[in-house]
Amino acid sequence: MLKTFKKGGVHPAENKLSADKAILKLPLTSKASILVSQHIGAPAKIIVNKGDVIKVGQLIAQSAGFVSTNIHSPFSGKVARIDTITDNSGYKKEAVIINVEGDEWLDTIDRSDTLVTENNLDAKEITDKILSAGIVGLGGATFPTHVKLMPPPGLKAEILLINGVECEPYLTSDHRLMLEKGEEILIGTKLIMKSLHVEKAVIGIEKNKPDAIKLLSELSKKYKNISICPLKVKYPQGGEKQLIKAITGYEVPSGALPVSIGAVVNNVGTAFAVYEAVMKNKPLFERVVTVTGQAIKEPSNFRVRLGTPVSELIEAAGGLPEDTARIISGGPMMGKAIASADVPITKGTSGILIISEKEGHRKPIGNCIRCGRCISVCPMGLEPYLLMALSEIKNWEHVESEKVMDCIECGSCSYTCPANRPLLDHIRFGKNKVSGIIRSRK
Amino acid sequence: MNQWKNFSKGFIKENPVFILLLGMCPTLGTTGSAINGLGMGLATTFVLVMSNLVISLIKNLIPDKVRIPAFIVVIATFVTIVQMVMQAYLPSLYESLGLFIPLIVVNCIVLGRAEAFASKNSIFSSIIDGVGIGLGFAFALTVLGSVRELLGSGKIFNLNVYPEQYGMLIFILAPGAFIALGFLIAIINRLNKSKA
Amino acid sequence: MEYIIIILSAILVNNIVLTQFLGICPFLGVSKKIETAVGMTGAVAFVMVLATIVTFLIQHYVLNPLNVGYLQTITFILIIASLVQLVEIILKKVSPALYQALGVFLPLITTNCAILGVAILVIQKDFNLMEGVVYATANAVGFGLALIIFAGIREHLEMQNVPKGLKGVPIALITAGILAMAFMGFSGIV
Amino acid sequence: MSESLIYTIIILSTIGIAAAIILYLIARKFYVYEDPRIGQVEEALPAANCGGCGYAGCRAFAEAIVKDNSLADKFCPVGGNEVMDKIATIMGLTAEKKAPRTAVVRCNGTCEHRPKTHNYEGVKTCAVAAMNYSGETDCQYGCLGFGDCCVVCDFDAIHMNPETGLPEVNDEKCVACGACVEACPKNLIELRKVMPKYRKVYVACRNMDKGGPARKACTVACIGCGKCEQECKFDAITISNNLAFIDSDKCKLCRKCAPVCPTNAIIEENFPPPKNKETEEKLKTTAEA
Amino acid sequence: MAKLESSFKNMLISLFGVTFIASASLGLVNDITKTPIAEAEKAKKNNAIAAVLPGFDHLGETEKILPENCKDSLEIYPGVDKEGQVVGNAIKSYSYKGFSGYIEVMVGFDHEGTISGYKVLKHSETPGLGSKMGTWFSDIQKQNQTIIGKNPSKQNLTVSKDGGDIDGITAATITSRAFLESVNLAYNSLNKIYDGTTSATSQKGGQK
Amino acid sequence: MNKTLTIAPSPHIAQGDSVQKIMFRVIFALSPALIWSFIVFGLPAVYVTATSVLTCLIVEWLIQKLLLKTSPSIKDGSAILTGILLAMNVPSQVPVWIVVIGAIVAMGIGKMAFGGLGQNLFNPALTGRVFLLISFPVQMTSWPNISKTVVDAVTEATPLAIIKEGLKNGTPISELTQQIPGYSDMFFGNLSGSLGEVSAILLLLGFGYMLMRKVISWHIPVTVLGTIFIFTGILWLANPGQFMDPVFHILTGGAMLGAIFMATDMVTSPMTKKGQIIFSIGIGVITVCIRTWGAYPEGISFAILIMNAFTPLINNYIKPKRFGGN
Ligand SMILES: Cc1cc2nc3c(=O)[nH]c(=O)nc-3n(C[C@H](O)[C@H](O)[C@H](O)COP(=O)(O)O)c2cc1C
Ligand SMILES: Cc1cc2nc3c(=O)[nH]c(=O)nc-3n(C[C@H](O)[C@H](O)[C@H](O)COP(=O)(O)O)c2cc1C
Ligand SMILES: Cc1cc2nc3c(=O)[nH]c(=O)nc-3n(C[C@H](O)[C@H](O)[C@H](O)COP(=O)(O)O)c2cc1C
Ligand SMILES: Cc1cc2nc3c(=O)[nH]c(=O)nc-3n(C[C@H](O)[C@H](O)[C@H](O)CO)c2cc1C
Ligand code: SF4
Ligand code: SF4
Ligand code: SF4
Ligand code: SF4
Ligand code: FES
Repeated sequence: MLKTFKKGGVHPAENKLSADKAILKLPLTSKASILVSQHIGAPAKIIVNKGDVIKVGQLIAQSAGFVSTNIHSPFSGKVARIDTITDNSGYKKEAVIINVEGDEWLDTIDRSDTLVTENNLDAKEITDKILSAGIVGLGGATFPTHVKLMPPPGLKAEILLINGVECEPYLTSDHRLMLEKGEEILIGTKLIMKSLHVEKAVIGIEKNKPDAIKLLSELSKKYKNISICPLKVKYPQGGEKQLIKAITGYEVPSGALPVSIGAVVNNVGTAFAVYEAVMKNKPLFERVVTVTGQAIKEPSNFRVRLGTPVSELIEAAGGLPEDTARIISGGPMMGKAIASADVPITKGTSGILIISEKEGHRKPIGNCIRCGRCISVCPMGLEPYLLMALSEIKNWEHVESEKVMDCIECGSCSYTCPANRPLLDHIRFGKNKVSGIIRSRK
Repeated sequence: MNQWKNFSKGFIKENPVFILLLGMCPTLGTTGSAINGLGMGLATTFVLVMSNLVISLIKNLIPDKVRIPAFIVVIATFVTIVQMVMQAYLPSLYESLGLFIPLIVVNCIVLGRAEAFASKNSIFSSIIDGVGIGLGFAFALTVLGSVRELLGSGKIFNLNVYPEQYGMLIFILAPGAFIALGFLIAIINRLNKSKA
Repeated sequence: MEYIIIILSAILVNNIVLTQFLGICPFLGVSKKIETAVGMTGAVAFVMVLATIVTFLIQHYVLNPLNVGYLQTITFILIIASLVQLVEIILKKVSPALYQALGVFLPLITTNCAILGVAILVIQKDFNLMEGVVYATANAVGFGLALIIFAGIREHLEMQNVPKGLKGVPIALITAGILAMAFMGFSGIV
Repeated sequence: MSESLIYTIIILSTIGIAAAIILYLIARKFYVYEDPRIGQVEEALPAANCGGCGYAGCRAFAEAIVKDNSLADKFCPVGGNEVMDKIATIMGLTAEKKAPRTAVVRCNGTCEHRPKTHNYEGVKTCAVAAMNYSGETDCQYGCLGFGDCCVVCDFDAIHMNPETGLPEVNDEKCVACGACVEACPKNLIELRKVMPKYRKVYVACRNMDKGGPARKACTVACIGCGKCEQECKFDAITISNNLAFIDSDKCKLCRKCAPVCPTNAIIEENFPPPKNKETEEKLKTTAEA
Repeated sequence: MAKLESSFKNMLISLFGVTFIASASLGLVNDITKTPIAEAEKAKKNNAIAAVLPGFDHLGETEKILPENCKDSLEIYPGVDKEGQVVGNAIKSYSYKGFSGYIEVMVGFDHEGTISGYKVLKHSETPGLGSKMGTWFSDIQKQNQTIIGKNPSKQNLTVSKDGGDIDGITAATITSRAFLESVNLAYNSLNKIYDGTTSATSQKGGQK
Repeated sequence: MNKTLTIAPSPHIAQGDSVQKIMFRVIFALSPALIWSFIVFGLPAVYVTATSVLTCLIVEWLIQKLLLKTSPSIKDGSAILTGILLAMNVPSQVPVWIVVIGAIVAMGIGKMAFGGLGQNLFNPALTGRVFLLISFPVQMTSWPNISKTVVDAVTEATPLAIIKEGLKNGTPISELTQQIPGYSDMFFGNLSGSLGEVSAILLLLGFGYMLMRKVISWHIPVTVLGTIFIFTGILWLANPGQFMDPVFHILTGGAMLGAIFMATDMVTSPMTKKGQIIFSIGIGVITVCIRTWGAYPEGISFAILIMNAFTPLINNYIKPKRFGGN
């Protein structure tokens, strides 16, 4: 029996259309907008001015607190403006807009392809490098990685889990990365282990990526203490708590951090970024993005500089299909439908998914028939139907006591509801309200 | 206050059953037929009027702290009188109303009116108030009784409206009382709203 | 066996609220939350048993020997009213915790038909003291059962889209009707 | 006098006296200080203790009133309006009468002024929509049109106009309770002083973008040009964040500002029809909104 | 007039006053209604007997009998007509086996033991179902459901479902059984008193 | 790229199941037993079913259109299902006007008064059925005689009624068992009763189908029948002369129909598996109590309604196991 988490979960059609497409480099854009808030936490502070000439890899915005991080320029050229641009949700956010000229990198960055396997940095130095390179979790949450590497006093990490699950349908960027940069990922894992002082790391990969499992198992033989754990295909296995449960069998207590039971989870992309930052001195300004969808001509995986407009990726994959209904940043279960194709790629963009008119509309909402499916699929053991109902009558106290804050927003409940109830919409709103209430209590 | 208004408010606008939802036990318990409902309503009206009268008479002789026990004594006295008189002259009605006659004592309407109205108003207004509220109560009970009797056995006040075999027995039984009252209140709410 | 019959009859077959129509006011008024329903049940049980004992004694040792049975209503209600007050005082002094839990419901109980009704029924049914106590307890349990089921139902209805005109008391009454209907299934058990 | 009559008198009197003594003792022994208003309110209540108010008896009801110091959602069905009025007097709650105000919606982004650029399919309430997205148009400040404000109004005073997609306030019904102000996630609703015949002059816009983007998103957006500010003789208009605001406490309804606004963002309401043709035209367009 | 203060003395006096007046008036009403109440009760009994014994004028000497294995005793009322002749016996009988428990029935027998009439005195059977026993068994038009004119010694007065001669009330067999049980109980008790000669009543004669 | 994009919070895909599909699956699962009852009882059964379904649909449509002013949703199939289940719960020869009343009560009081699909507390079909049973006891307890090939108007008692009557009269069990059909008849559908009580095996077939299509889980039916079996088994072992054996109890009356199709109505049953098991045990116990000690020969309708009333309490106290909770 393959390992997996016990409670809940769904299995949508996998649709990994771009699984066998090698990662391509995308041509540079001419006009890039770099948002300064590409991570969870305080937006970074801009340190360049209009007209400044900048190089690839140069710091343009500085971390503005502990939970915040640096932003580096992915392009060389001139700062055209510092202005607000609409982000995914249509709200205006601060950004640095660059007129791209050439492709001139900072000298300190090692641009070669040679594999660097050894260095003599200690744990503290590794963490500092990760911090200054602006690395955030590339699994989607964009949580600054250095914060995870510095557990709160009294807690100690025991095991590092590398998340190669990629349980979202359609997305293949982690899969491709594992196939093409397996060695680098393992070195990155080693570095994180060193930084965390842990002796053991497990890479979790779902069974629908047999080639990646095979390759990494092969490679990991060289690395002591790193093992590969094949997992049953089930969404949302990639969720941090579910992954920990699947691999270690332990449950992160409600409201606690994973480190409280000694686990730290990082995405494979993050591990690769750590490798590049530490071994190659390259800050985080590129990432792998899957462009996919039923109607898209060429589902592909691209290596993209951050700040490139989404529309250019779509062009590179064959253009926007006629009957597009939604453009999703991320996967179909957790991704965000973006308000305009002009928004730039950010650190958190793991994929661009085009949904056609046919698939892309919500059905009319019916009454809850109390079938209990949402309860049985909720990986967190919540009662989504109840949370929604309570949230609709604005009984926030009760919403809180029903543990709304445990919801990981996986969307399994909405996905499965036969009455098409927008459960997660309401639950999210409830979470929003409750977290406001909790904050005001402090 | 305008005495007519004082009198008529009990029927619809402040109907003790349909609007204020007071005295539900006798309402449900004695409305198996229209005649029982009417009888209970009138008995309650009598108590209400008499206690209102007496209380407004003696209101200044009663210190506040013993107000409630004194009122209860007054009300209980009239209830007992009704009880005895009914037993003597209307034995069959007395039997079918049963327990609910002594329970008039604890009917919120009676004590409520004594407290809220009679202990603060003149004798005349108090009587009018008692008559109005009491008849409103009787009216509600009669309506409910008629509806239940009609649906349950095809009769109203024992007069055949349609053949008994088509009657839905449940309306004479306990569940029917709840259901019929529920729908009646809903209908009255709706009427009131559309008027307002 | 007698006792079992009394108990089953009072709780299920002739449920005080659902078929005898006693204590409807608190049944409708205090059934909006489960917690309050539980508190109310406790208070009613306590007073009901106490009142039954006292009124039983008065009836059999004062009213009957003196041949003034017609004073039943007036003495019973006075006794119940004073008893409730007394219980309130004693509880406040002896067990403040219990007072906190039950105290708020005590004033409601004086004018609750269920208490007076049960006291009178015990006399009418010619029970002896022990039977009377069992009867009162069973009725309190029956009251509590109905009240607590109902509180659950009403908390649930809060979240439902009940049509406007039926919201509140009307739907509560209809629900009570269906509940009473379901309880009729027990008829004939005793 | 028959024998039973004597017993009757003896029994009842004994019970009566016992009750009196008990009550007296309670009154004496268990005297605890409490807010005297609780007693007064309780006094005013009918003491039916029926629970009809939703509280466990009259006392609990009185305590709740005094504790919350408000009469919202509280009503005694036995006593009715008279009693509630009395309680209000005891609590001094009606005394605090403010200058009458009424709600205005500060957005004029009708369908034609502000084209729809997206199609939102999430839960159709303003609060949820605003949490996820800026709205269906390019203006992130404007009305979302899902009517949260209308739902919360207990006085039936604010309604969506299906043609414009914007809420409209019925001044006569509005009691300025502020529920809609709270409900609007875009902070579009303002309580303004009521002027004679409900006349008002206000900037129907909350767009704080610079002129270009603002106008691109909505043809009647305030661009913060400042012309109205210069025109106003009473200092009622202030501009900040590219947005003009007319203070209703200072505005004298002179209507000098409205004609100078290049985008027609200033709305005049409830004025008699103008004699001058040109303004008539202009008013028509605004009145439609 | 100002309200009285809540002093101990005032409280005592006023409560005493109220209860005194209350009790006095109650006693008075009681005195007035005592006789009518007793009379109403007596009239009720007489009416019931009259209803089951044609020709009844006044009561003979009542008797009580406790049948074997039974909780309560039955009351036997010999009925006397205007001429002083005994017209038959009315018996107050009962059964605990009704659908809702206790039922009480007055049954009239003539000298031969033939049922001359019956009246249900107390019951709490379901209205519309069991309550039909008040009329069901008295309809002489329907020979296979009436009991009037039948003699328990000649006919088998049990429900046809149980092999008897009487059709029970539709869907209320339980009530029917209980009812017939009380009728049979009455007959048997009567029989016992007069040693099988139900005409024995004639020997006793009535008294005014 | 100037397309008007659709924006909506995640998730952006759905499983594609719908309420309508669920309801029609249940109807499909019911159809073998229904068709068999048509064969056994003939045209009257068809009339009853048609009347019931039609009235349910019309009542729902009218109430939504005229009173609630919402768009009618009769297409979702739940009204049809309620109609069929109501029909399966009455004897085939009840007058049509009674069926009409039952359907009006089922939809009007049982369902629409609470706001329609999914809002109701009590099983609508059973609300209608029990209403009829109490209101028209005569008609509701007269079953056609099917022992002859041609159905005639002579009524015959159901096995449960025969046993109940007999035991009340003190007839010994051994004699009573002579009067009732054999178990194989009960199992394959050859006994009198309401439309839906005739064939256990066809109902089980429907159960199998619903399990396969994941419309319901096994918990409720198995626990209800299991509880009835165990409880009556204990009674039977204690006194075989007084009580019928457990196989009889699960094969007769509405036990199968109730356990498989009515107790499982998701709207009125608890949400969690643990809650469902408590609910089902309650149904089993109450059913047996009413059957053995109550006035009614059959009690599962009452039992289900009573436990429906407990459902909110069960939902309130029986929570799913929270992830990371204690
Ligand atoms: C304020 C805050 C502090 C955190 N501190 C730590 C930490 O010390 N160690 C750690 O492993 N993760 C820490 N986290 C990370 C979260 O547990 C979680 O990994 C992160 O939100 C991303 O998870 P996801 O991608 O599953 O959503 C912290 C998160 C927050 C919001
Ligand atoms: C429902 C859900 C699904 C997720 N799926 C994945 C996934 O497939 N792959 C992944 O790497 N992270 C996934 N994540 C994010 C992880 O929870 C976790 O934040 C991440 O692995 C931590 O690594 P990072 O900080 O390096 O991104 C998912 C999170 C959630 C809530
Ligand atoms: C609410 C209700 C009330 C009933 N009342 C009576 C009744 O008063 N008397 C009676 O014999 N049967 C009554 N029954 C019917 C019995 O339960 C039982 O079914 C019947 O007596 C069986 O007899 P049958 O063979 O005549 O149908 C009642 C049933 C119900 C549901
Ligand atoms: C498995 C299942 C069982 C159902 N059982 C019933 C039933 O017993 N009675 C009924 O009226 N509706 C039943 N329905 C239909 C529907 O759920 C019911 O009408 C709702 O209670 C109406 O809100 C059932 C539906 C399903 C899916
Ligand atoms: S409630 Fe939250 S955690 Fe549970 S299924 Fe829904 S989105 Fe996922
Ligand atoms: S899945 Fe949908 S219909 Fe089923 S219980 Fe949850 S919210 Fe209700
Ligand atoms: S919610 Fe209050 S302020 Fe707003 S329109 Fe209604 S009455 Fe006026
Ligand atoms: S004014 Fe505000 S609350 Fe009202 S519809 Fe517009 S956005 Fe929603
Ligand atoms: S009338 Fe019975 S409790 Fe109020």
